[in-house]
Amino acid sequence: MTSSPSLWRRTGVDLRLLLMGVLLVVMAVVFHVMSGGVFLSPENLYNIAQQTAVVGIVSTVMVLIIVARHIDLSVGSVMGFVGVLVAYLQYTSGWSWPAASLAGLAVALLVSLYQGGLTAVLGVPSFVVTLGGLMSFRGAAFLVADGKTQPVNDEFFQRLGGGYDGGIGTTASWVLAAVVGVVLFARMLQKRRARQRHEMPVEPLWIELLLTAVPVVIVCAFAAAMNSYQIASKTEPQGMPIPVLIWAAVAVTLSFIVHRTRFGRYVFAMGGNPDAAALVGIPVKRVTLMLFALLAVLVTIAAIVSIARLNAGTNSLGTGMELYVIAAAVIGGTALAGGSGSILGSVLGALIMQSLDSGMLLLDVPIGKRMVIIGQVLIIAVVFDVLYRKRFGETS
Amino acid sequence: MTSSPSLWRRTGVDLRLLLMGVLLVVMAVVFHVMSGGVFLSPENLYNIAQQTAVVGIVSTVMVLIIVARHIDLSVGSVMGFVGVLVAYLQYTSGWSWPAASLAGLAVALLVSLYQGGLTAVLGVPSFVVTLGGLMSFRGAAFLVADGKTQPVNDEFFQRLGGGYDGGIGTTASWVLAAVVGVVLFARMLQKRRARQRHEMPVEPLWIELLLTAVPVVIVCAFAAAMNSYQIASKTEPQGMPIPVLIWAAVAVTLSFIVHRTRFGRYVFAMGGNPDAAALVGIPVKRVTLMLFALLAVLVTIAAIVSIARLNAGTNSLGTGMELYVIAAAVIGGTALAGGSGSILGSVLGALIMQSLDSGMLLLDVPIGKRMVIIGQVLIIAVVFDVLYRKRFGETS
Amino acid sequence: QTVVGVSWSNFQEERWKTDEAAIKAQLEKLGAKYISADAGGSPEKQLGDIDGLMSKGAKALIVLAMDKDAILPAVNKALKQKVPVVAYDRLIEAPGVFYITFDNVEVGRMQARAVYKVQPKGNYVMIKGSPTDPNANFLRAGQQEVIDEAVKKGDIKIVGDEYTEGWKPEVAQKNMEQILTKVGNKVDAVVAANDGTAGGAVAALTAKGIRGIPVSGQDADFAALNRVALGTQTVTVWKDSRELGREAASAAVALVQGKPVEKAAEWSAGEKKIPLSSRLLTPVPITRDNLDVVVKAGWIKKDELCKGVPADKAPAACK
Amino acid sequence: MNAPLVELRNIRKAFGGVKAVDDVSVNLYPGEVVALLGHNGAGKSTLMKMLAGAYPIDSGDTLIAGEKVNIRTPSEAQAQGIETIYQTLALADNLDSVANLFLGREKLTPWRTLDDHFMEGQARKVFQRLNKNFTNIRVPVRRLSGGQRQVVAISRALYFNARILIMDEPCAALGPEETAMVGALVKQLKADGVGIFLITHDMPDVFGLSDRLAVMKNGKLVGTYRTADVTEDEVLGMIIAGKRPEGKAQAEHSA
Amino acid sequence: MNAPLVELRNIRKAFGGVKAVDDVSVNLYPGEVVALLGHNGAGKSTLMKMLAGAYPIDSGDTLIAGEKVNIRTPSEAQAQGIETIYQTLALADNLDSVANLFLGREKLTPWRTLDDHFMEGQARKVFQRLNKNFTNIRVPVRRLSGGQRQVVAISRALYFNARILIMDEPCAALGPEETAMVGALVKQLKADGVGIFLITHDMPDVFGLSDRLAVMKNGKLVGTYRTADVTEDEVLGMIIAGKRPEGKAQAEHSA
Ligand SMILES: Nc1ncnc2c1ncn2[C@@H]1O[C@H](COP(=O)(O)OP(=O)(O)OP(=O)(O)O)[C@@H](O)[C@H]1O
Ligand SMILES: Nc1ncnc2c1ncn2[C@@H]1O[C@H](COP(=O)(O)OP(=O)(O)OP(=O)(O)O)[C@@H](O)[C@H]1O
Ligand SMILES: O[C@@H]1[C@@H](O)[C@H](O)OC[C@H]1O
Ligand SMILES: [Mg+2]
Ligand SMILES: [Mg+2]
Repeated sequence: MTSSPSLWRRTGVDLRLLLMGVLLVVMAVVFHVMSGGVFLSPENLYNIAQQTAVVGIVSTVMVLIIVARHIDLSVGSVMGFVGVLVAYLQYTSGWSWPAASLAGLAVALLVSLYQGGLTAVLGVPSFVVTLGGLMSFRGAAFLVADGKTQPVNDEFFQRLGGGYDGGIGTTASWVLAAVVGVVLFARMLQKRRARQRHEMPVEPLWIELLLTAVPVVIVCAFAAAMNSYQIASKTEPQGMPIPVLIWAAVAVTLSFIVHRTRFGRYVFAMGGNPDAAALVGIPVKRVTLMLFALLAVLVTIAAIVSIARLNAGTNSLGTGMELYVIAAAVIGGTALAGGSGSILGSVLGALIMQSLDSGMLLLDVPIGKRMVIIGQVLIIAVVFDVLYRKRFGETS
Repeated sequence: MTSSPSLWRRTGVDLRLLLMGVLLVVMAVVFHVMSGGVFLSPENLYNIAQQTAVVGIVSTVMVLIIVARHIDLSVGSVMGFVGVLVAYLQYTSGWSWPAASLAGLAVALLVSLYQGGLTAVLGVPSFVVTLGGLMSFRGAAFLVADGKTQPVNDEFFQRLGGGYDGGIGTTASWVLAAVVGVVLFARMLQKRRARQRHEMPVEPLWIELLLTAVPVVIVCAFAAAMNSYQIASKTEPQGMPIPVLIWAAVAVTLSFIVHRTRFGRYVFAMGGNPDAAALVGIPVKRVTLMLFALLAVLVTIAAIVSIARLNAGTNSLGTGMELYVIAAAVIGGTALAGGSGSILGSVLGALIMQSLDSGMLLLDVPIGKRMVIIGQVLIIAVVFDVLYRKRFGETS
Repeated sequence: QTVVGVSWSNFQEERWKTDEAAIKAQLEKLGAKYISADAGGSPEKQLGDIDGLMSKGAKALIVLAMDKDAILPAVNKALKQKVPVVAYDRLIEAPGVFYITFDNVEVGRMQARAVYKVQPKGNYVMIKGSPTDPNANFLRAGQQEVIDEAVKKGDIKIVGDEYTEGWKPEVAQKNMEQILTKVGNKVDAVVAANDGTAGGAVAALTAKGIRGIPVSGQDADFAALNRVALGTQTVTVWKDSRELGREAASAAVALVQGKPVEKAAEWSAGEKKIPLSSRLLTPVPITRDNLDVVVKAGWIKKDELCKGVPADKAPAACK
Repeated sequence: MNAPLVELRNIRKAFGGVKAVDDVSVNLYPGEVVALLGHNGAGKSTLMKMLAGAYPIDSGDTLIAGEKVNIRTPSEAQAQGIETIYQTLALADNLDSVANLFLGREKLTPWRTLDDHFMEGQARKVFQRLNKNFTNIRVPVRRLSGGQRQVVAISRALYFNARILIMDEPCAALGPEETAMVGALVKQLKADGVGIFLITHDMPDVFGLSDRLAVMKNGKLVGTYRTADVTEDEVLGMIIAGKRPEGKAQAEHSA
Repeated sequence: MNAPLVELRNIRKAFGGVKAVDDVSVNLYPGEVVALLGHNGAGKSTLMKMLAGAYPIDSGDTLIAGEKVNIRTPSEAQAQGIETIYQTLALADNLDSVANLFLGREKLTPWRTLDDHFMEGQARKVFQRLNKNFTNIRVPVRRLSGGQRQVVAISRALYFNARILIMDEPCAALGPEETAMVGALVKQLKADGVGIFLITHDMPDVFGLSDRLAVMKNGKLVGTYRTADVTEDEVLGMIIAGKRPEGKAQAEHSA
């Protein structure tokens, strides 16, 4: 009775993500032309990749939070709080950066335990808990250093934020790209063999080769671009920037969690039907707490990248970031009603937003118009999503 | 099988609101003592009442928006946009204030048509639409006057914001209080008679008298307080401040809409069960659009009060207000899941937040700590609400 | 006891803490009481704050206005109640206000002057303040005055002119990065509106390996002074908040007592040309050459100023 | 013979790729009960929802009392005298029984405000008729038992004097007593000349209440028969295998 | 006689002021089907949910195979070999049938990742057993028909080799064919020695499948009887009026 667009379905390619990827490419080309060839220059790509990393890192886990029918409005404030704290401990208290970072992580985990606990155990809606947190932790960020900017001087630490010495260099970049390529192809083959062993249908080899080639080509192209960006005063090109690698590692890890672990499956089940999740024996409270703890870890990482990038912890750090983080997740196709979303989508969503902002900056679009446009693009992306779902009969 | 706390139920007194009222009173008394008798002074009461009005006005309708399972994150930005526009038309374009205000209203209605339309007709979640709006209209607020502050000089207009000549004076205040008293008692009697005519049970007269006396006493006490606040250089006391009267009128009107009109009932029905609402023939789209239009009207009123109070339209007007507006509604017992909420609750919620802020200011609590505390009070108020609902078996 | 109420616009920039300490100390010395409120950057809230301060019995007000127009209702109300108002740091143009400041337009001029001195030609980037803070435009106007001629002559080309939402350093950093990319890193000078944004701009420059071009700021944030010592920032305009605070406190107390304010002078150079009794302090541009000023003044300790500065390249103040 | 009360002609409806209702024609006369049968997902609810205005029709015609009508919304259906008891009851859980009874058709005072006293009075009477013990009509229906909720839903369909009543598995969740009550009610409405479409999975109900039965399978109509003409096994054969009983004539009306 | 598989003793549960289950005792032997009957809101689902670990017990004891146990969560119930088919099916609509089958008890590889291939293979076999035509097991269950969804829910209870099976109105929404299939299944499980609690409103099912029946009314147990000992009218009398049949002995077990 159903007539499904079978090849797409079977190969597991998400049409929506594909279309978003196309959107991103189109946008990039348009900006490239309009900016007189600057937008797609290695330098600008390096900028955008770096600029997006912080929001991107937090977005990946925000996807899971929203999938599980929660939300966290306090991420910006908590990131500010943790960031200032880590910087303060280094600068004013003279701690080493690993010690300061661990302390920051510990505090972030406490925060998540508190907020997650209220949500998971008492059942206070996370919207409210984190709305309170948004206010409270912004205040806390101020209190840590009494509002004083805390410079961050450790050179190794600064590299975590990208910057002058924040690339991994050409050789490492190529090696990394090669490793990614080998792993992807190996995994593909291994999967094929497993399916054959279990006597399940497999697609023709060339299709799978093609599908695997796409990400490999993207990674290689990115490596090539980053390897051709050389800062004038340096002897070697930058290579891939560290914050982007951190973001990539986070995204891959979270994708893995989503697709290959119990925890990920439980998060989706809880979002799909919270009652059912409890009835089949999923430890809903524990999973919720773990989810908020995961958020805490990533917010800490984002805080570290952030202060490393700015070379300072300021009490305004992360103000308003929650909006961009949620927007990236939502543009990436995460449904606010819970139960569906994708990590890769959030990556694309964050890139779309940042490309838009950076592209308009290159074109000298003044701030007022920029804000108007970004807001509307967010809406358009979701309108498009809604229409797509309607068309394919996926009424939630 | 059920044992209900019958007197409370029967008299229609909302225990939760009562408890919130008690909370407010306790808070006021504590602050009064700690501030050495300043908090409950007529002057401070006048201030708090005025300061709360803008957030209070928008909160009343935010209750309805949330009841109908929507949310509007763009209220602060739209208010800023409309406010600057109204000020700009007066100051830079030289329009009269009524013309400028009407133009502002028209623009606000267009905005609501756009945002409400996307939500009601296309079914894009309002969270997303208004998240985009939050960004876009903040940009628009900047664009109107290129970021320049627009002074507002019309003296009559300025009175709408309270301020030096913004009270209605003693006589008018007393008359108003008397009218309210008479109306409330008359309505009570009329209701009694109607119930008797329809042969329905009525409560003993003394109970109803008592219940009616409470609000009347509050109004009279307020009038008395405002009538005993005299600005040093003036010959007559202030009387009730105009913004508060506007707020009161708005709250009464919205309460009326909720309890006595189809529109109000439909909003609640849509929040309780959107599918059912559509199936029984409620014009869901139209009601949603009307709801957003109502929001536009009140946001315009709030914008007018705001710029009148500031004597200027600034492009920062209303920044972050959405959070306070939503918080007031939520503290006032509006459930984010939709279907339940009360206008009076939002009034109390707004007063609690503002009293807290104002009280801490009197006690010289520095900003960082103040933010921490306000955020936590928001959480506590809702924890209390959640526990209350759990206790009385009202699992949503 | 005289109660003096101080209304702060916000505390995001670190200098205000110093201002506060100075006001407090002076008031204590004069036997007056300090009460305060912080509007968190919101003009609306600041009106309420001033009401609150007056309820608490403030007999004089010191106001750091978030928005010089939007503050007028509160100021006028206070003046009508015979509560003197000291416009602190930022101008409030209403008859009867006592104005004590480091003029923001002048600060803008100083920033531009210091940069211009080092780099009278070439591509300039203007990193402006928050689009919702009217002071951003005053600073920018002052800067323009200085470089206007050179711009018209074509010696100076403004290649980037961006607001910074919320004065946020990370936004300034991103904007700077895009401007650099846009012009192929051909930037010769950066005029940043304050030390926070300067920090962001410097981070962007450093990341591109661009060193040694002039960058301005203001507020003498410790982090910025440290950058000046390190050579990554050219100038920070130091508004000695302690002096400003001290003088403002004295003025407020004097006004309550009906005494004349010392060294007060008539000033009417505002937009509306309203004559105000005023006290204009001179801001001091701090560069590598006069860093000792801030140390000697006790504003910052030498070890803090010179943290991480290599001995061979250290400025005089660090030796 | 009169014109039928309802004539559905060649109705079709698809959701995405799924043909939920595929070229179905069926009619209903005054005072007649037509049982609509079929496996899960056969399209019964969808067909009835189109008649009730809840879904738009993709193609096909609807005739009410011989006239072609175009029912696009639930209120247009109500205006035609069509009342529906939905499978899901369609109650606003947060409102009380009175509000639910009148939902969408509130009685207003001359000042266009809700006439609560009138509505409460009427509601008491209607509910009384179905269930003597049902008095707590002012609490949110969320707090009512399943049976009481069903009473509210049924009362709503009755109060407004339907000419045509659609009952979508009205007894699925009801206990035996409540089920018997609904049966009695159907018989009384029949006597009053109301036409009823009854969706049910329960064979005793089919044979006890209906005059004719129409069986659907995979969106298509298998056939329409006088109930008295077919046996239970034949009906099951139609539902399960889509097999028309041999030698039995289809029936356009029951008289 | 063996010890009963399940003994529920003096179980109580209240929601706010509502005594949903009030001092109910009932037991279940291996290979026995006990039907749980009662009007809407009688407390049947609540009683079973306590056994299934979905609600905590207010007071009373649970014994499994003669030993006192304290079941506080659904997984503790599963650990006791108790499987439940909930009235609401309890499916995660956004996940596919395979994921739902193993939900909460996923098979892991030695590296603690999900063993998808294994699970898919097993799922195919289990679903096959109940419905030959059910092949689209990799689409979200949201897109399945009611019958297919029920198959998933039933399969989940079967796959993990229950000792004790709770079926809460498993056929309420099923068509006749699917209902027959469930009946056959119950008989087979009985033969395998599984003990089954069956909640239903359908009298033919009660008499066709159950060995004993327990009737509840307003939270209280009316009585427990051997099914063969009572007539349908007597059962209806118990459900509706709470009247124990005269002269019939209650039965602690069916043998
Ligand atoms: N809103 C919808 N969106 C997509 N598909 C739908 C929708 N409503 C129904 N369907 C599909 O249409 C078909 C017919 O469904 P319908 O609800 O009419 O069945 P039914 O005969 O009432 O079944 P049941 O006995 O289970 O109530 C099914 O395949 C169902 O999945
Ligand atoms: N989560 C809950 N919160 C409050 N009350 C509840 C809850 N669950 C059940 N109840 C109440 O407990 C009583 C028993 O409900 P239960 O669901 O056990 O009935 P049942 O016998 O299964 O009825 P049905 O035949 O309709 O399924 C009812 O009065 C019901 O309203
Ligand atoms: O000193 C600066 C002040 O003048 C401006 O208004 O806000 C930012 C500060 O750095
Ligand atoms: Mg149906
Ligand atoms: Mg039940």
